[in-house]
Amino acid sequence: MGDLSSMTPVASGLSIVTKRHVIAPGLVTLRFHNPHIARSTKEGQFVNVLPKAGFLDPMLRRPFSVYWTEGDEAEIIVQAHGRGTGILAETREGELLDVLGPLGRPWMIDSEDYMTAVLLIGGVGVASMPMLTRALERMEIPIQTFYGARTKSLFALDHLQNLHLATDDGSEGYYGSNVMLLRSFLEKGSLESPKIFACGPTGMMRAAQSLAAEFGIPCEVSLETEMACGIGICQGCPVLNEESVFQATGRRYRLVCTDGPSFKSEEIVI
Amino acid sequence: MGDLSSMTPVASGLSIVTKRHVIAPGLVTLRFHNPHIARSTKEGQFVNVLPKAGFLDPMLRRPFSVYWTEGDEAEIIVQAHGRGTGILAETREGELLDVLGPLGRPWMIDSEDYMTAVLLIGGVGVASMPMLTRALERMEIPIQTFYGARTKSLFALDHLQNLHLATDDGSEGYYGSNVMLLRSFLEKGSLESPKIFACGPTGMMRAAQSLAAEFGIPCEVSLETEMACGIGICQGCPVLNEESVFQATGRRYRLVCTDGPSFKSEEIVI
Amino acid sequence: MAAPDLSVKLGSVTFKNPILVASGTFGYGAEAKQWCDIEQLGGVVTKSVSWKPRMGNPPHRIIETASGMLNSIGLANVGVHTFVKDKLPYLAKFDTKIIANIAASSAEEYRDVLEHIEAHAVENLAGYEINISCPNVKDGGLSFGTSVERTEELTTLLRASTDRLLIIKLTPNVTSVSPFAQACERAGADAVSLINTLVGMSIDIYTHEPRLNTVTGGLSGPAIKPIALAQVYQARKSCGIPIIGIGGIVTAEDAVEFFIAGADMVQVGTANFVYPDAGVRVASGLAEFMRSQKIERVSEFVNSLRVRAELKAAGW
Amino acid sequence: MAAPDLSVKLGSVTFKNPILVASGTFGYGAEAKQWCDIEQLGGVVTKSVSWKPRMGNPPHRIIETASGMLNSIGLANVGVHTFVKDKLPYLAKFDTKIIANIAASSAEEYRDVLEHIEAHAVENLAGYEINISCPNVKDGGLSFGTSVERTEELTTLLRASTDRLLIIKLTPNVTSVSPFAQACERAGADAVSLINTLVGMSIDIYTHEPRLNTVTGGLSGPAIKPIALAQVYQARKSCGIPIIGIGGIVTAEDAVEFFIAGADMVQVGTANFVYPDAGVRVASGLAEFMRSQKIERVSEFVNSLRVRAELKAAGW
Ligand SMILES: Cc1cc2nc3c(=O)[nH]c(=O)nc-3n(C[C@H](O)[C@H](O)[C@H](O)COP(=O)(O)OP(=O)(O)OC[C@H]3O[C@@H](n4cnc5c(N)ncnc54)[C@H](O)[C@@H]3O)c2cc1C
Ligand SMILES: Cc1cc2nc3c(=O)[nH]c(=O)nc-3n(C[C@H](O)[C@H](O)[C@H](O)COP(=O)(O)OP(=O)(O)OC[C@H]3O[C@@H](n4cnc5c(N)ncnc54)[C@H](O)[C@@H]3O)c2cc1C
Ligand SMILES: Cc1cc2nc3c(=O)[nH]c(=O)nc-3n(C[C@H](O)[C@H](O)[C@H](O)COP(=O)(O)O)c2cc1C
Ligand SMILES: Cc1cc2nc3c(=O)[nH]c(=O)nc-3n(C[C@H](O)[C@H](O)[C@H](O)COP(=O)(O)O)c2cc1C
Ligand code: FES
Ligand code: FES
Repeated sequence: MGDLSSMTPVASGLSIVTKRHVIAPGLVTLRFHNPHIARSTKEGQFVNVLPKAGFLDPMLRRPFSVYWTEGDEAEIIVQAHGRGTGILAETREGELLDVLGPLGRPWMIDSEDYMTAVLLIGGVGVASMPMLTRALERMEIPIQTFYGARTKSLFALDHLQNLHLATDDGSEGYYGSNVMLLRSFLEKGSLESPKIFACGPTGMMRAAQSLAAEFGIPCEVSLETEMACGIGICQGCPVLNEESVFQATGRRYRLVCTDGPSFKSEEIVI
Repeated sequence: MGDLSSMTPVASGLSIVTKRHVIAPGLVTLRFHNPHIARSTKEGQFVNVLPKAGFLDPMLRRPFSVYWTEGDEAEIIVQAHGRGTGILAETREGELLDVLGPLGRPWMIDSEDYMTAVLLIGGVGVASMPMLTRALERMEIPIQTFYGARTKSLFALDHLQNLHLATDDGSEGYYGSNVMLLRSFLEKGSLESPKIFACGPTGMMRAAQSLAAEFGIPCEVSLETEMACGIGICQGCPVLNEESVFQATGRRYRLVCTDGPSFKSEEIVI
Repeated sequence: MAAPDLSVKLGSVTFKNPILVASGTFGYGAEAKQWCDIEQLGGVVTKSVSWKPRMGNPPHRIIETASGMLNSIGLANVGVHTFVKDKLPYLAKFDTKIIANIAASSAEEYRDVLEHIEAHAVENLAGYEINISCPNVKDGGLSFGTSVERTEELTTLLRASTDRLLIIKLTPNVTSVSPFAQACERAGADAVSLINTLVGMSIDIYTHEPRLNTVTGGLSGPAIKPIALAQVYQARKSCGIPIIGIGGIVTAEDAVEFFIAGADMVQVGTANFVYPDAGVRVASGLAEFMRSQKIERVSEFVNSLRVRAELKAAGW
Repeated sequence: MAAPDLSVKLGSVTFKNPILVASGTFGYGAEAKQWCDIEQLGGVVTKSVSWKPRMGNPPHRIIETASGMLNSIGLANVGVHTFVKDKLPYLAKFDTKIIANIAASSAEEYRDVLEHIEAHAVENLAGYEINISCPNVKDGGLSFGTSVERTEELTTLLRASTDRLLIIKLTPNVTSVSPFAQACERAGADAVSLINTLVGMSIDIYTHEPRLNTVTGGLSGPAIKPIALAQVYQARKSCGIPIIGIGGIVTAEDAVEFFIAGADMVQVGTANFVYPDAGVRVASGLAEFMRSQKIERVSEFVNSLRVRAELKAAGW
């Protein structure tokens, strides 16, 4: 590679890391200084981050939901998954992050079709929920949060509200899946005209999708696909449309980066 | 790249950086913990260092003379030249260096053919001289050091002896080339049966070569060529033999990494 | 000295600078607009368009590799009718050149698409780039791109349908690019562009499945730059028409290597995915470089490789 | 479960594991000995040897590229007489297999070198790898490597001279590797190995000179792994003899990709320059991987790529 520093575009905002907080081994939050992103990001939007600024191996950026914003600083939460997130999770305070964003559409919170926001969270799917919680609070929409994790130590509870926790190992809260927990609430009818905002592993998303269908309630799911550009130019992040949507729009696929990352659960095939 | 950490060979000694000292902008020393290298390196030998441990872009190691050793720690001096040294020069204390060595042959100091060791140094060519100085002191061989640099701030004087400095800009010592300075000493005959140990830019090496020829004194030059392996398996670091050597040995080239890095100046074409 | 003049002339068309963005790596312009000042580009090569819309391949479409990536997008595109109705008029608003890239599965389809665009041409439409080298659809023209005869026939056919620039985009997946460049020249192409992606693959060692939906896909990015440079140099030695160099360009320094090897213009591709304004950065970096080197016109270093006489003699 | 069995059989020869070090990236064994336990390798493929010693090309011989490198060593080697006198006897002392790689500029030279080695064979000499694919000398056999006919003739000729393993090393610089793999099979080769380096180039933008003494050179390293994998897969689909996969292997995971794509053995090349014991690391990493995946024999995942039926049908 030639010397990138000499030509790194403004668009790719080099941002200094001001705080690194370790939640659990391999799960960290990184706070960085970037006024544009901090001030313009809406709940549910994401940023595309180079694993290591100035290096083109790994070459592609990695997408991360914006976890929190305050003043001129924004925060992401990184789960060490493979090489890129492994490198990112080791980023030190004072180092530069190469961050592109904000990207994608916000959560659809101002629809008329619900009175209670049900946040359904699996693992690091929590990433976009603090921003969503803040936005819902501002609109004075009641929130119930069903948050599942493998084990107690992996919860990132900051900024969340009305928590109903579930763990796979029973180390905290409900022993089992957060979807089962939510189901029991829905069966009791104890949630007033709810809408589900779901983000988590594929299995949980599918469960949320059928749960919403079964109870006939609106549900929005935030998806993860691999991405190159994050801005709609590579066509690398397709999500398959439900047949009905395809018939209506003539589009077989939509792009997670620009049409999403969140979609109405009845419109797509997870 | 797959996950390297899982298979980085022992041979490539991952060594923690214990001290980073900035001599001048773009000129730093890095001290690292590596008992094998620290205890077995001889004067003039070098190590082959990955610009960033665990990354294969830049992919090739960069060769650096061992600048100093003490206990279980060794030191290199890095001049930021291109991408790899630029990355290396930014290495922080606590980070890991991937170092292979010691490599190459030591300076030939126990030859019978001299009584005064003349160290002829150009710029970062100083790298191998502190170790050489220590070895000569142990053998109680008198040393005279002719050290040239672009300007005053670029001298790295630690561990050196009997200094005669020269700068291109006259900011320190003799105003001009250290070779001219040495010539004046040789003309005065004030050095008793000297042998030149030279390391510096190509121009200085050629000058040393002809100076030695002119005054009929032994001269050893330490060369720089690009290297891949540093251990003799890639054939990437050839130096052209003098016709006489070629006739005698049938070898047109020798390898800087294993036959060198230092050679008798009359035997090679610089 | 005066500010360097970056403009270049290809056939009768003058581009404000020799930096284009490569087909499939910049959409139809609208997508990247927020991140990149399109008017600072020499031009935009649009995503390959075919007669009918193409939905593209199912996931996974992209996989990262060492300093590069594999893609199997499958020529997802809106089809030529939407292209001339929406995309072309949109790009027409910008002060830059448009090169419409065409992909098809038959000579007739190539011609029909080209003629349909020609019939709806906008003023800044400079010409066409013919993609006969897409490795990740079975009917993506690679059958043309690997046959000198079919390449020449197709070029002749299309040449008859337009007076605008006709650029044939060559594949690197051949033993030698020379006969293809020569065939394009014989058939009247205004230029050749190279390289398209190299056939590559990646495997999930836990599921034993190919990581891409189509088993193999196209390799791009910095990893392939040395190969692209060698092929541009090869093409330059074997044909007389202008060459547009493509492959792994990220910085102005990369672009200069292509000019020296013989390219008259270059395209920036994969780099756009990392830096959406990579093309603009390369253009301004090029201006800086020329200033520092006291070079006034790009043509001064195009095809300026210095090869030692004995090597020339030895056939390098 | 029992420790996995890494041994593989090629023809009549059993290798202790399927990891070889590639020709030209491990010298003749002696050089790397200090850094690498040779006896933990499946075998050593020695630097290409020719009839007369070759001095090699003048500097610069190597240039780093993105996740790879270009080389133009020029087949520097000691010549077959020194090879059988010094190098072969040295390697004979190790409990591992030797594969002698041969490069030449004529069919006769290939045969003479092979027969001379055959006449001085040592007990652990498993066979020969024929380099018809060196891109950085004008007489390095690439003229054979890009002609199916000459590849078949040469293989037939050499087959007659030895009963040891005869492995033909193929070049990736062709439109399709399939006919070459098939020609080798027809002519009685025991296996094909691929890939050799890809033709690439790099330019000094300040001097306008090629960075390599020979203008173009051979690209290797992680950058080319996706291309190598695709060609191994292609070869596996088109011929029946064993395949030795080569190209950008650094980790055990890389090697497993090649096995799944269809390679029976692999060679580690450029990685040796960064980690002199890369081959040993790949071998032990492979053992770990097999243990974790409960795989007992390498053959269990060789050629085990899962391709969805509809893709197979579509010809992928
Ligand atoms: C819109 C969006 C928001 C996300 N938000 C977060 C977040 O806030 N926190 C967090 O820890 N993770 C988040 N992810 C997932 C995160 O992007 C991946 O874990 C990461 O890209 C994996 O990179 P890697 O190099 O570690 O893994 P590798 O498997 O080594 O990556 C190889 C390639 O696959 C891609 N890839 C692999 N897994 C995923 C995945 N699950 N999603 C997207 N691309 C993937 C990588 O980007 C890379 O291109 C988000 C993903 C998306 C699409
Ligand atoms: C035996 C030996 C000892 C050395 N000791 C020192 C030392 O103690 N301190 C120091 O600062 N430098 C030393 N050098 C020079 C140092 O290795 C180079 O400056 C460095 O490799 C340049 O890498 P780069 O990526 O910054 O430059 P780039 O030009 O970006 O490197 C591109 C490629 O060229 C090679 N290369 C470029 N210049 C040189 C060079 N002068 N020598 C060898 N390879 C080169 C690089 O290794 C790399 O492979 C030594 C060189 C050798 C051969
Ligand atoms: C995701 C992606 C999509 C592409 N789509 C097209 C296309 O539709 N038509 C085309 O001619 N080339 C296409 N290409 C090839 C590029 O235009 C370019 O030739 C190639 O990527 C090499 O350049 P690069 O290394 O700068 O990316 C595509 C490349 C990528 C990475
Ligand atoms: C410096 C160097 C020298 C090489 N010399 C030879 C050689 O003499 N004979 C040969 O058949 N291949 C030679 N090769 C090619 C390698 O054996 C191997 O096929 C190629 O490098 C791809 O594998 P890799 O990416 O693991 O290096 C050489 C490669 C390199 C990098
Ligand atoms: S990531 Fe490129 S289009 Fe969605
Ligand atoms: S650097 Fe590899 S042989 Fe000298």
